[in-house]
Amino acid sequence: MTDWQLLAPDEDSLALADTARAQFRSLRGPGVMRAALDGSEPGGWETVADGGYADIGIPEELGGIGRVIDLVVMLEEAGRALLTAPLLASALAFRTQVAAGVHREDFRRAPAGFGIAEGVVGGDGRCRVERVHVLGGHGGAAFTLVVKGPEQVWVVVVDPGAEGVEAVGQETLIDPSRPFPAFRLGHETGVAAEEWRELALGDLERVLAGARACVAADLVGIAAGALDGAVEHVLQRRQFGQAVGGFQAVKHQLADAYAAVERARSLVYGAALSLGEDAGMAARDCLLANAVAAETAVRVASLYTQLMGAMGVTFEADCHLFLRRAHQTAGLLGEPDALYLAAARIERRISR
Amino acid sequence: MTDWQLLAPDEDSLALADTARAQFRSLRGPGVMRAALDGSEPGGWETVADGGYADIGIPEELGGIGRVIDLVVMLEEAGRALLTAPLLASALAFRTQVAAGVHREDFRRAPAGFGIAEGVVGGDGRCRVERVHVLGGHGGAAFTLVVKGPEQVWVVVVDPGAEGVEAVGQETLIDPSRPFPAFRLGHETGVAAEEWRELALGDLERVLAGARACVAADLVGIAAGALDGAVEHVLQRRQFGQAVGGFQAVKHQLADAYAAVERARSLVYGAALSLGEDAGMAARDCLLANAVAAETAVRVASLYTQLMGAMGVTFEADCHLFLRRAHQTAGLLGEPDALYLAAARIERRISR
Amino acid sequence: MTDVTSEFEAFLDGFLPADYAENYRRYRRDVRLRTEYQAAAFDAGWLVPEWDRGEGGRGLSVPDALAVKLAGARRRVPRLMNIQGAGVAAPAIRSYGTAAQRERLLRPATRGDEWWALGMSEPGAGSDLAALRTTATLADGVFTVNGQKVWTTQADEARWCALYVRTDPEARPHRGISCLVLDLRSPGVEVRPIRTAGPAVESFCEVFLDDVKVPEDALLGPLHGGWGVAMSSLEHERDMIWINTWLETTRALEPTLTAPELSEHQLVRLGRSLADAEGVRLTGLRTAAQRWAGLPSPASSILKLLGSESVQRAALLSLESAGARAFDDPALFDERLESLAATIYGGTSEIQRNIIAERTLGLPKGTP
Amino acid sequence: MTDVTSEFEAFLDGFLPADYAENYRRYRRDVRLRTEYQAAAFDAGWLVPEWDRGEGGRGLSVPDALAVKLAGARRRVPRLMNIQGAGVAAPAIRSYGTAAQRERLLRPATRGDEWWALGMSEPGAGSDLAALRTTATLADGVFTVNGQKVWTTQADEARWCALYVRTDPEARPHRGISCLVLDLRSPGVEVRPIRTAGPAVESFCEVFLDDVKVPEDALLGPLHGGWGVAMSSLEHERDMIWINTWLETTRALEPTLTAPELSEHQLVRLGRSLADAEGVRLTGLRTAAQRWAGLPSPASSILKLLGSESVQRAALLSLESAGARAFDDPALFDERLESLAATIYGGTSEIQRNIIAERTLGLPKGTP
Repeated sequence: MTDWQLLAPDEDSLALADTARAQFRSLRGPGVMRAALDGSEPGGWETVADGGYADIGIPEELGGIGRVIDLVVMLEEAGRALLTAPLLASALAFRTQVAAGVHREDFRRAPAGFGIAEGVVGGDGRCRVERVHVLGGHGGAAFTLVVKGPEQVWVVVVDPGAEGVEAVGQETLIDPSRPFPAFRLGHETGVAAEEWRELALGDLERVLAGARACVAADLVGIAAGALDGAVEHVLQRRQFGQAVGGFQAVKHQLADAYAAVERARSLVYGAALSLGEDAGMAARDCLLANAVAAETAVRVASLYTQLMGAMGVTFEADCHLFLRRAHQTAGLLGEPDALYLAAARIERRISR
Repeated sequence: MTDWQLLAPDEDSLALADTARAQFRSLRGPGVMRAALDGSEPGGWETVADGGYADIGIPEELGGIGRVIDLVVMLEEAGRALLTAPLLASALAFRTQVAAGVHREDFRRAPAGFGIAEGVVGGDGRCRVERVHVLGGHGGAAFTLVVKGPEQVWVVVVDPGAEGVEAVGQETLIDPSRPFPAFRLGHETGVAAEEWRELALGDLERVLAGARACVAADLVGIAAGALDGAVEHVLQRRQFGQAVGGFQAVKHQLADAYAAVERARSLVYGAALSLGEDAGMAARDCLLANAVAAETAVRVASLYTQLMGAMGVTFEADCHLFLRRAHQTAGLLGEPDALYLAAARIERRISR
Repeated sequence: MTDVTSEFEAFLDGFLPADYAENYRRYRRDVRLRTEYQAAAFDAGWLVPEWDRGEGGRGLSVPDALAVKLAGARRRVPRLMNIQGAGVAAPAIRSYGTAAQRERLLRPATRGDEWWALGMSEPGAGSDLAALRTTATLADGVFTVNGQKVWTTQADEARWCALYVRTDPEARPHRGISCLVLDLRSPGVEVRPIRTAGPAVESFCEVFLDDVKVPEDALLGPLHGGWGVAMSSLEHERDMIWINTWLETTRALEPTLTAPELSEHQLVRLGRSLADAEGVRLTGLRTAAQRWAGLPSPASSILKLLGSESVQRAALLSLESAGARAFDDPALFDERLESLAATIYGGTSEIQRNIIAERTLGLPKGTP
Repeated sequence: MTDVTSEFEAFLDGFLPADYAENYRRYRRDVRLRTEYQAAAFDAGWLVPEWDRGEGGRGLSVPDALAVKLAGARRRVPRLMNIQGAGVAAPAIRSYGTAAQRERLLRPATRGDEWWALGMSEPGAGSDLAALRTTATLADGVFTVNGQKVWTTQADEARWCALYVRTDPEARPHRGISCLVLDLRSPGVEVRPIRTAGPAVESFCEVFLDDVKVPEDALLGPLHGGWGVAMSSLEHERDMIWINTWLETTRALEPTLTAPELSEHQLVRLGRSLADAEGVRLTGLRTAAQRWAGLPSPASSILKLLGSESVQRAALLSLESAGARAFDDPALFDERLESLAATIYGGTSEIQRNIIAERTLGLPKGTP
């Protein structure tokens, strides 16, 4: 069996996707998101953890099951369902811990936080970060942070209750259902030696590659969910005496969106498969998957909103929920242009 | 009368446009271009010079007539007709000479050459330029060159027969009907004191602004001509039992092209009007007009080619002529992204 | 700058707070300032300077009036509280109203003393006016109205509604429509605001009409002639909407223009958006100039098309290039969401493209 | 790498010149190398490795055969001289041919010894096969053919033409078509090459058919069953064309990838094009993998759609980012021009979008 056949999910993956889709849908992502805009706490971690979803993609020796491809298949379902439970944050935290070799034993006990910021970590493990947005930062469990300095990168695992860690700024505004609060780490914030690593700046993309694949999978799901919603809408909605979905201009926009979603999904699967292989190629593949998935999610959610017409700006419509989720998630690990730039630099280094 | 009313061409401009359109069309641009691809010399300067077109936009004190807006209106007609006579090269040379204060008296006697390149001009007027493509460089008359050094910019007027000037490289390949041959200026190439100026690097866009407006006008004409051709084609061509122009997807693409052409034309008129005003604003406006017109010409000529289907890649179709002209002209003064970048930098300087 | 614009600028200097330019994003939500501005501008003849002095204008020529409007846009004058009152209803009353209607309605609509809603869209019909189903039956000098409107901006706060109803069900779809001036306090009118996804500047409502009685003299324009009233008032709006679009684009770009640091590719996108903004401004002006000079002008549909794209790209750029700041500044996402609706108001981009293709380029009408 | 691909790589190492990788752009126009490659690859069973050994293949499984094709694309194996012979005509002969036809035609078509043209397009009909008007009347065991074909690739150099003709003028448009194997040397056949805008890799011809006699046993597939022959042979082409598209994209990008200096915004565009190329490759592989696993797979139309966009963006990038070098290197513009035609061959992007919208997304068929 040659490698490329892995691009077709196997029976286990498909069964996982089906189960996840049904269960995540039962958690009513859109409804919970709408309630979160009114201030209620989204929650939902217990259901997801009890269902074993937090174990997917974690190596067996650490007590998990499944491969990275299963993880991305599942995260796509989470994105599609607008899942509010912090499954993505946990995945990002775990993959980054493993890539940097600082993983904790308790990583699955509580929803983890994840963030990237500029700052400095001293030789004694003391951190200083002026402001870092932490995905899932409300969960109370440890934050896994990637701290970019002028010449090094550090990965640190910090407890939100540790001395020097303070919440700053207001609530998450774009998508309050996936909390993304900001924190400040004063210089008194210390991290135990086994919980941080210093890396060369050039290792940043190697460390982030797994996180990028996870974010990309979630984004593909958001795009796919938005496409489903858009198609459903244009089949129902009539204008000028026919279903809106019969207009060629609408059909072509949706056909392009479909092609874009399939392309993004291919890149995500490819990125997931490349993670175990050459680090440079994996970094490139994960950058490209992240960039394409981010653009696709924003584009399809925007199209959904536009095709909804005036209904698209009402609170009751789902399209703004997809747009909120798409924008917040697309911005997690850098804007697409910056990722394309980084990928092109890697490719030119490899090609010459 | 407020300024913006100048955006409507007055009666003189309209009469000029009509005359130019008729006369330029009689010169059979597409036919001459096709012949030039087979190696024949395009020529045509005499007809254009005798018609007085080379005088348009040249100040009255230098023996010319008309305003810059007339010049751009005329150059648009030249672009639309795929005019092969080197009217654009002359306009570029003249406007750059005037902006740098080095204009010659004989500027209208023969078609002029114009080019931009990296190089150095010494304090004694000695030039060294490894390679410069000169638009209209086959005419035999003086070259007006913008030479970009590491810290300065020079504008020099060089005779093609001067010592040290040698033709290098092959024939023009994209659009042989508007020759764009390459030359080398060896260190022995000297220029008389009144025929060169040294300027600060920051003055580059001020000096190029007029040339950019002229190139942009030509490009708008190319785009407009390509749009006309595309519309004519889809009205005639039938497929699946109806005129291709009746398909909504085709209609929408052409409507977008129409909007793009009108937008580019507005920017060109605006740039022409701003030339006499604040230098920073004029530089910004001309950069934007050049960038937009370049993108529009390439985009509409590409659409024309695609709508032609298989016919689009035949020698006898006009669309590849528009595409050749569009690409060659779009590349004259830098790629669009670089111009947008420069315009944004100017705007940020002004805004802060 | 002409004399008339400097006079207008002097009025603005006198009226606006000293810190208006720096804090206009905050003032944009200042209801009191916006209300007072509209009244003051109207009283001074600046709100519709092209109207006669007796009507509350200054009798300015088209070019001078446009110069005043541009000067206002450059200064980012306060947004009117009820745009469709002064911008759509008032011109319609002025063109089609009886003497009594003009006397009673024109001034308060223009000055902002009485707000207006536009009763066009209906559930299931969207922007397709020809498909409207709300009926009005005339008997004994009174119309009895039944039906439902939706997406009716500010109906919850408006006093009047320019209500489009079907008065001749037998006629061809666009021939049997009339426009009525509906007093929204009439019995049988129920208005329900629709909650919006973001903090919308104006409310959206559903309006239910159940045996509502409207007197015959509330007919605006000819009986069965409502299509013409709608087209002419929408055209008025469409012709000037580009000024607002240009303003919205430059406003959306401001966070990016003044951002401390931008990467090269962000600068390229900024340059593109500057070209968008200039493209809208210059095409709007060129269209106005060519019409004023009696020349054929670009199809006005392109202003809508270019404008939508312009606002959308600018809002997307500002949201994306803000990086982590986007998570702290609610306006960035809200403006992005609002910008997507820009293709909806006043006809979708698809409709504009059809109009350009058929009317300007002469392509076959064809089934869609 | 599997055993079978390393065996194939060994074959390539033995066959290709040592400097092939560096100078493949030049070898791309090397007629002799390309001709010899096709024959050698066929003789060794590598050209159609999924066919049985007796037919000139190696009896490989679908995955192994695809692995071989990918390895070939990565090495940029010489382009076949007559792609539609081995790629379209041969599979049709193999599926639909009589024993005699297979015996006579299959091997030379696949090996490249006899070239083939495809007589589908007609003037005024374009890619609309249902509208074809060339007629064939069967009488006394002989078809008499009259009509005209256009855009017939390599008809001037081909020996045979898979000619689509209308044999039943009474039947519904796509029911009355048949496929004939036309010997292009037959009396009454006139072939005129069409001059192309750039130095095209393959020629384009008009084919005029004036009372051309074709024996009845030259019928390929059922009488009036030509539609099926056409669809199945085009499908075969469409399913694998992505490998070529991916190859063309990476080839078009090479000047940019290896350019000494690129600005940041050019690098961003390069990154986008890398994503395009990977998108085509991975979607092609994923589609093949899901089909092989018996799972529903992405609509194959998207491969065409993604592929066209991919090649076009890559060629445009390389032309624009070359700066002044573009004026010296003819290939940059020629490839840009060729890339625009990529949306034409095998169905325009518009048609692909209709197919996706209707068949995959279930949107109404609607008039266009």
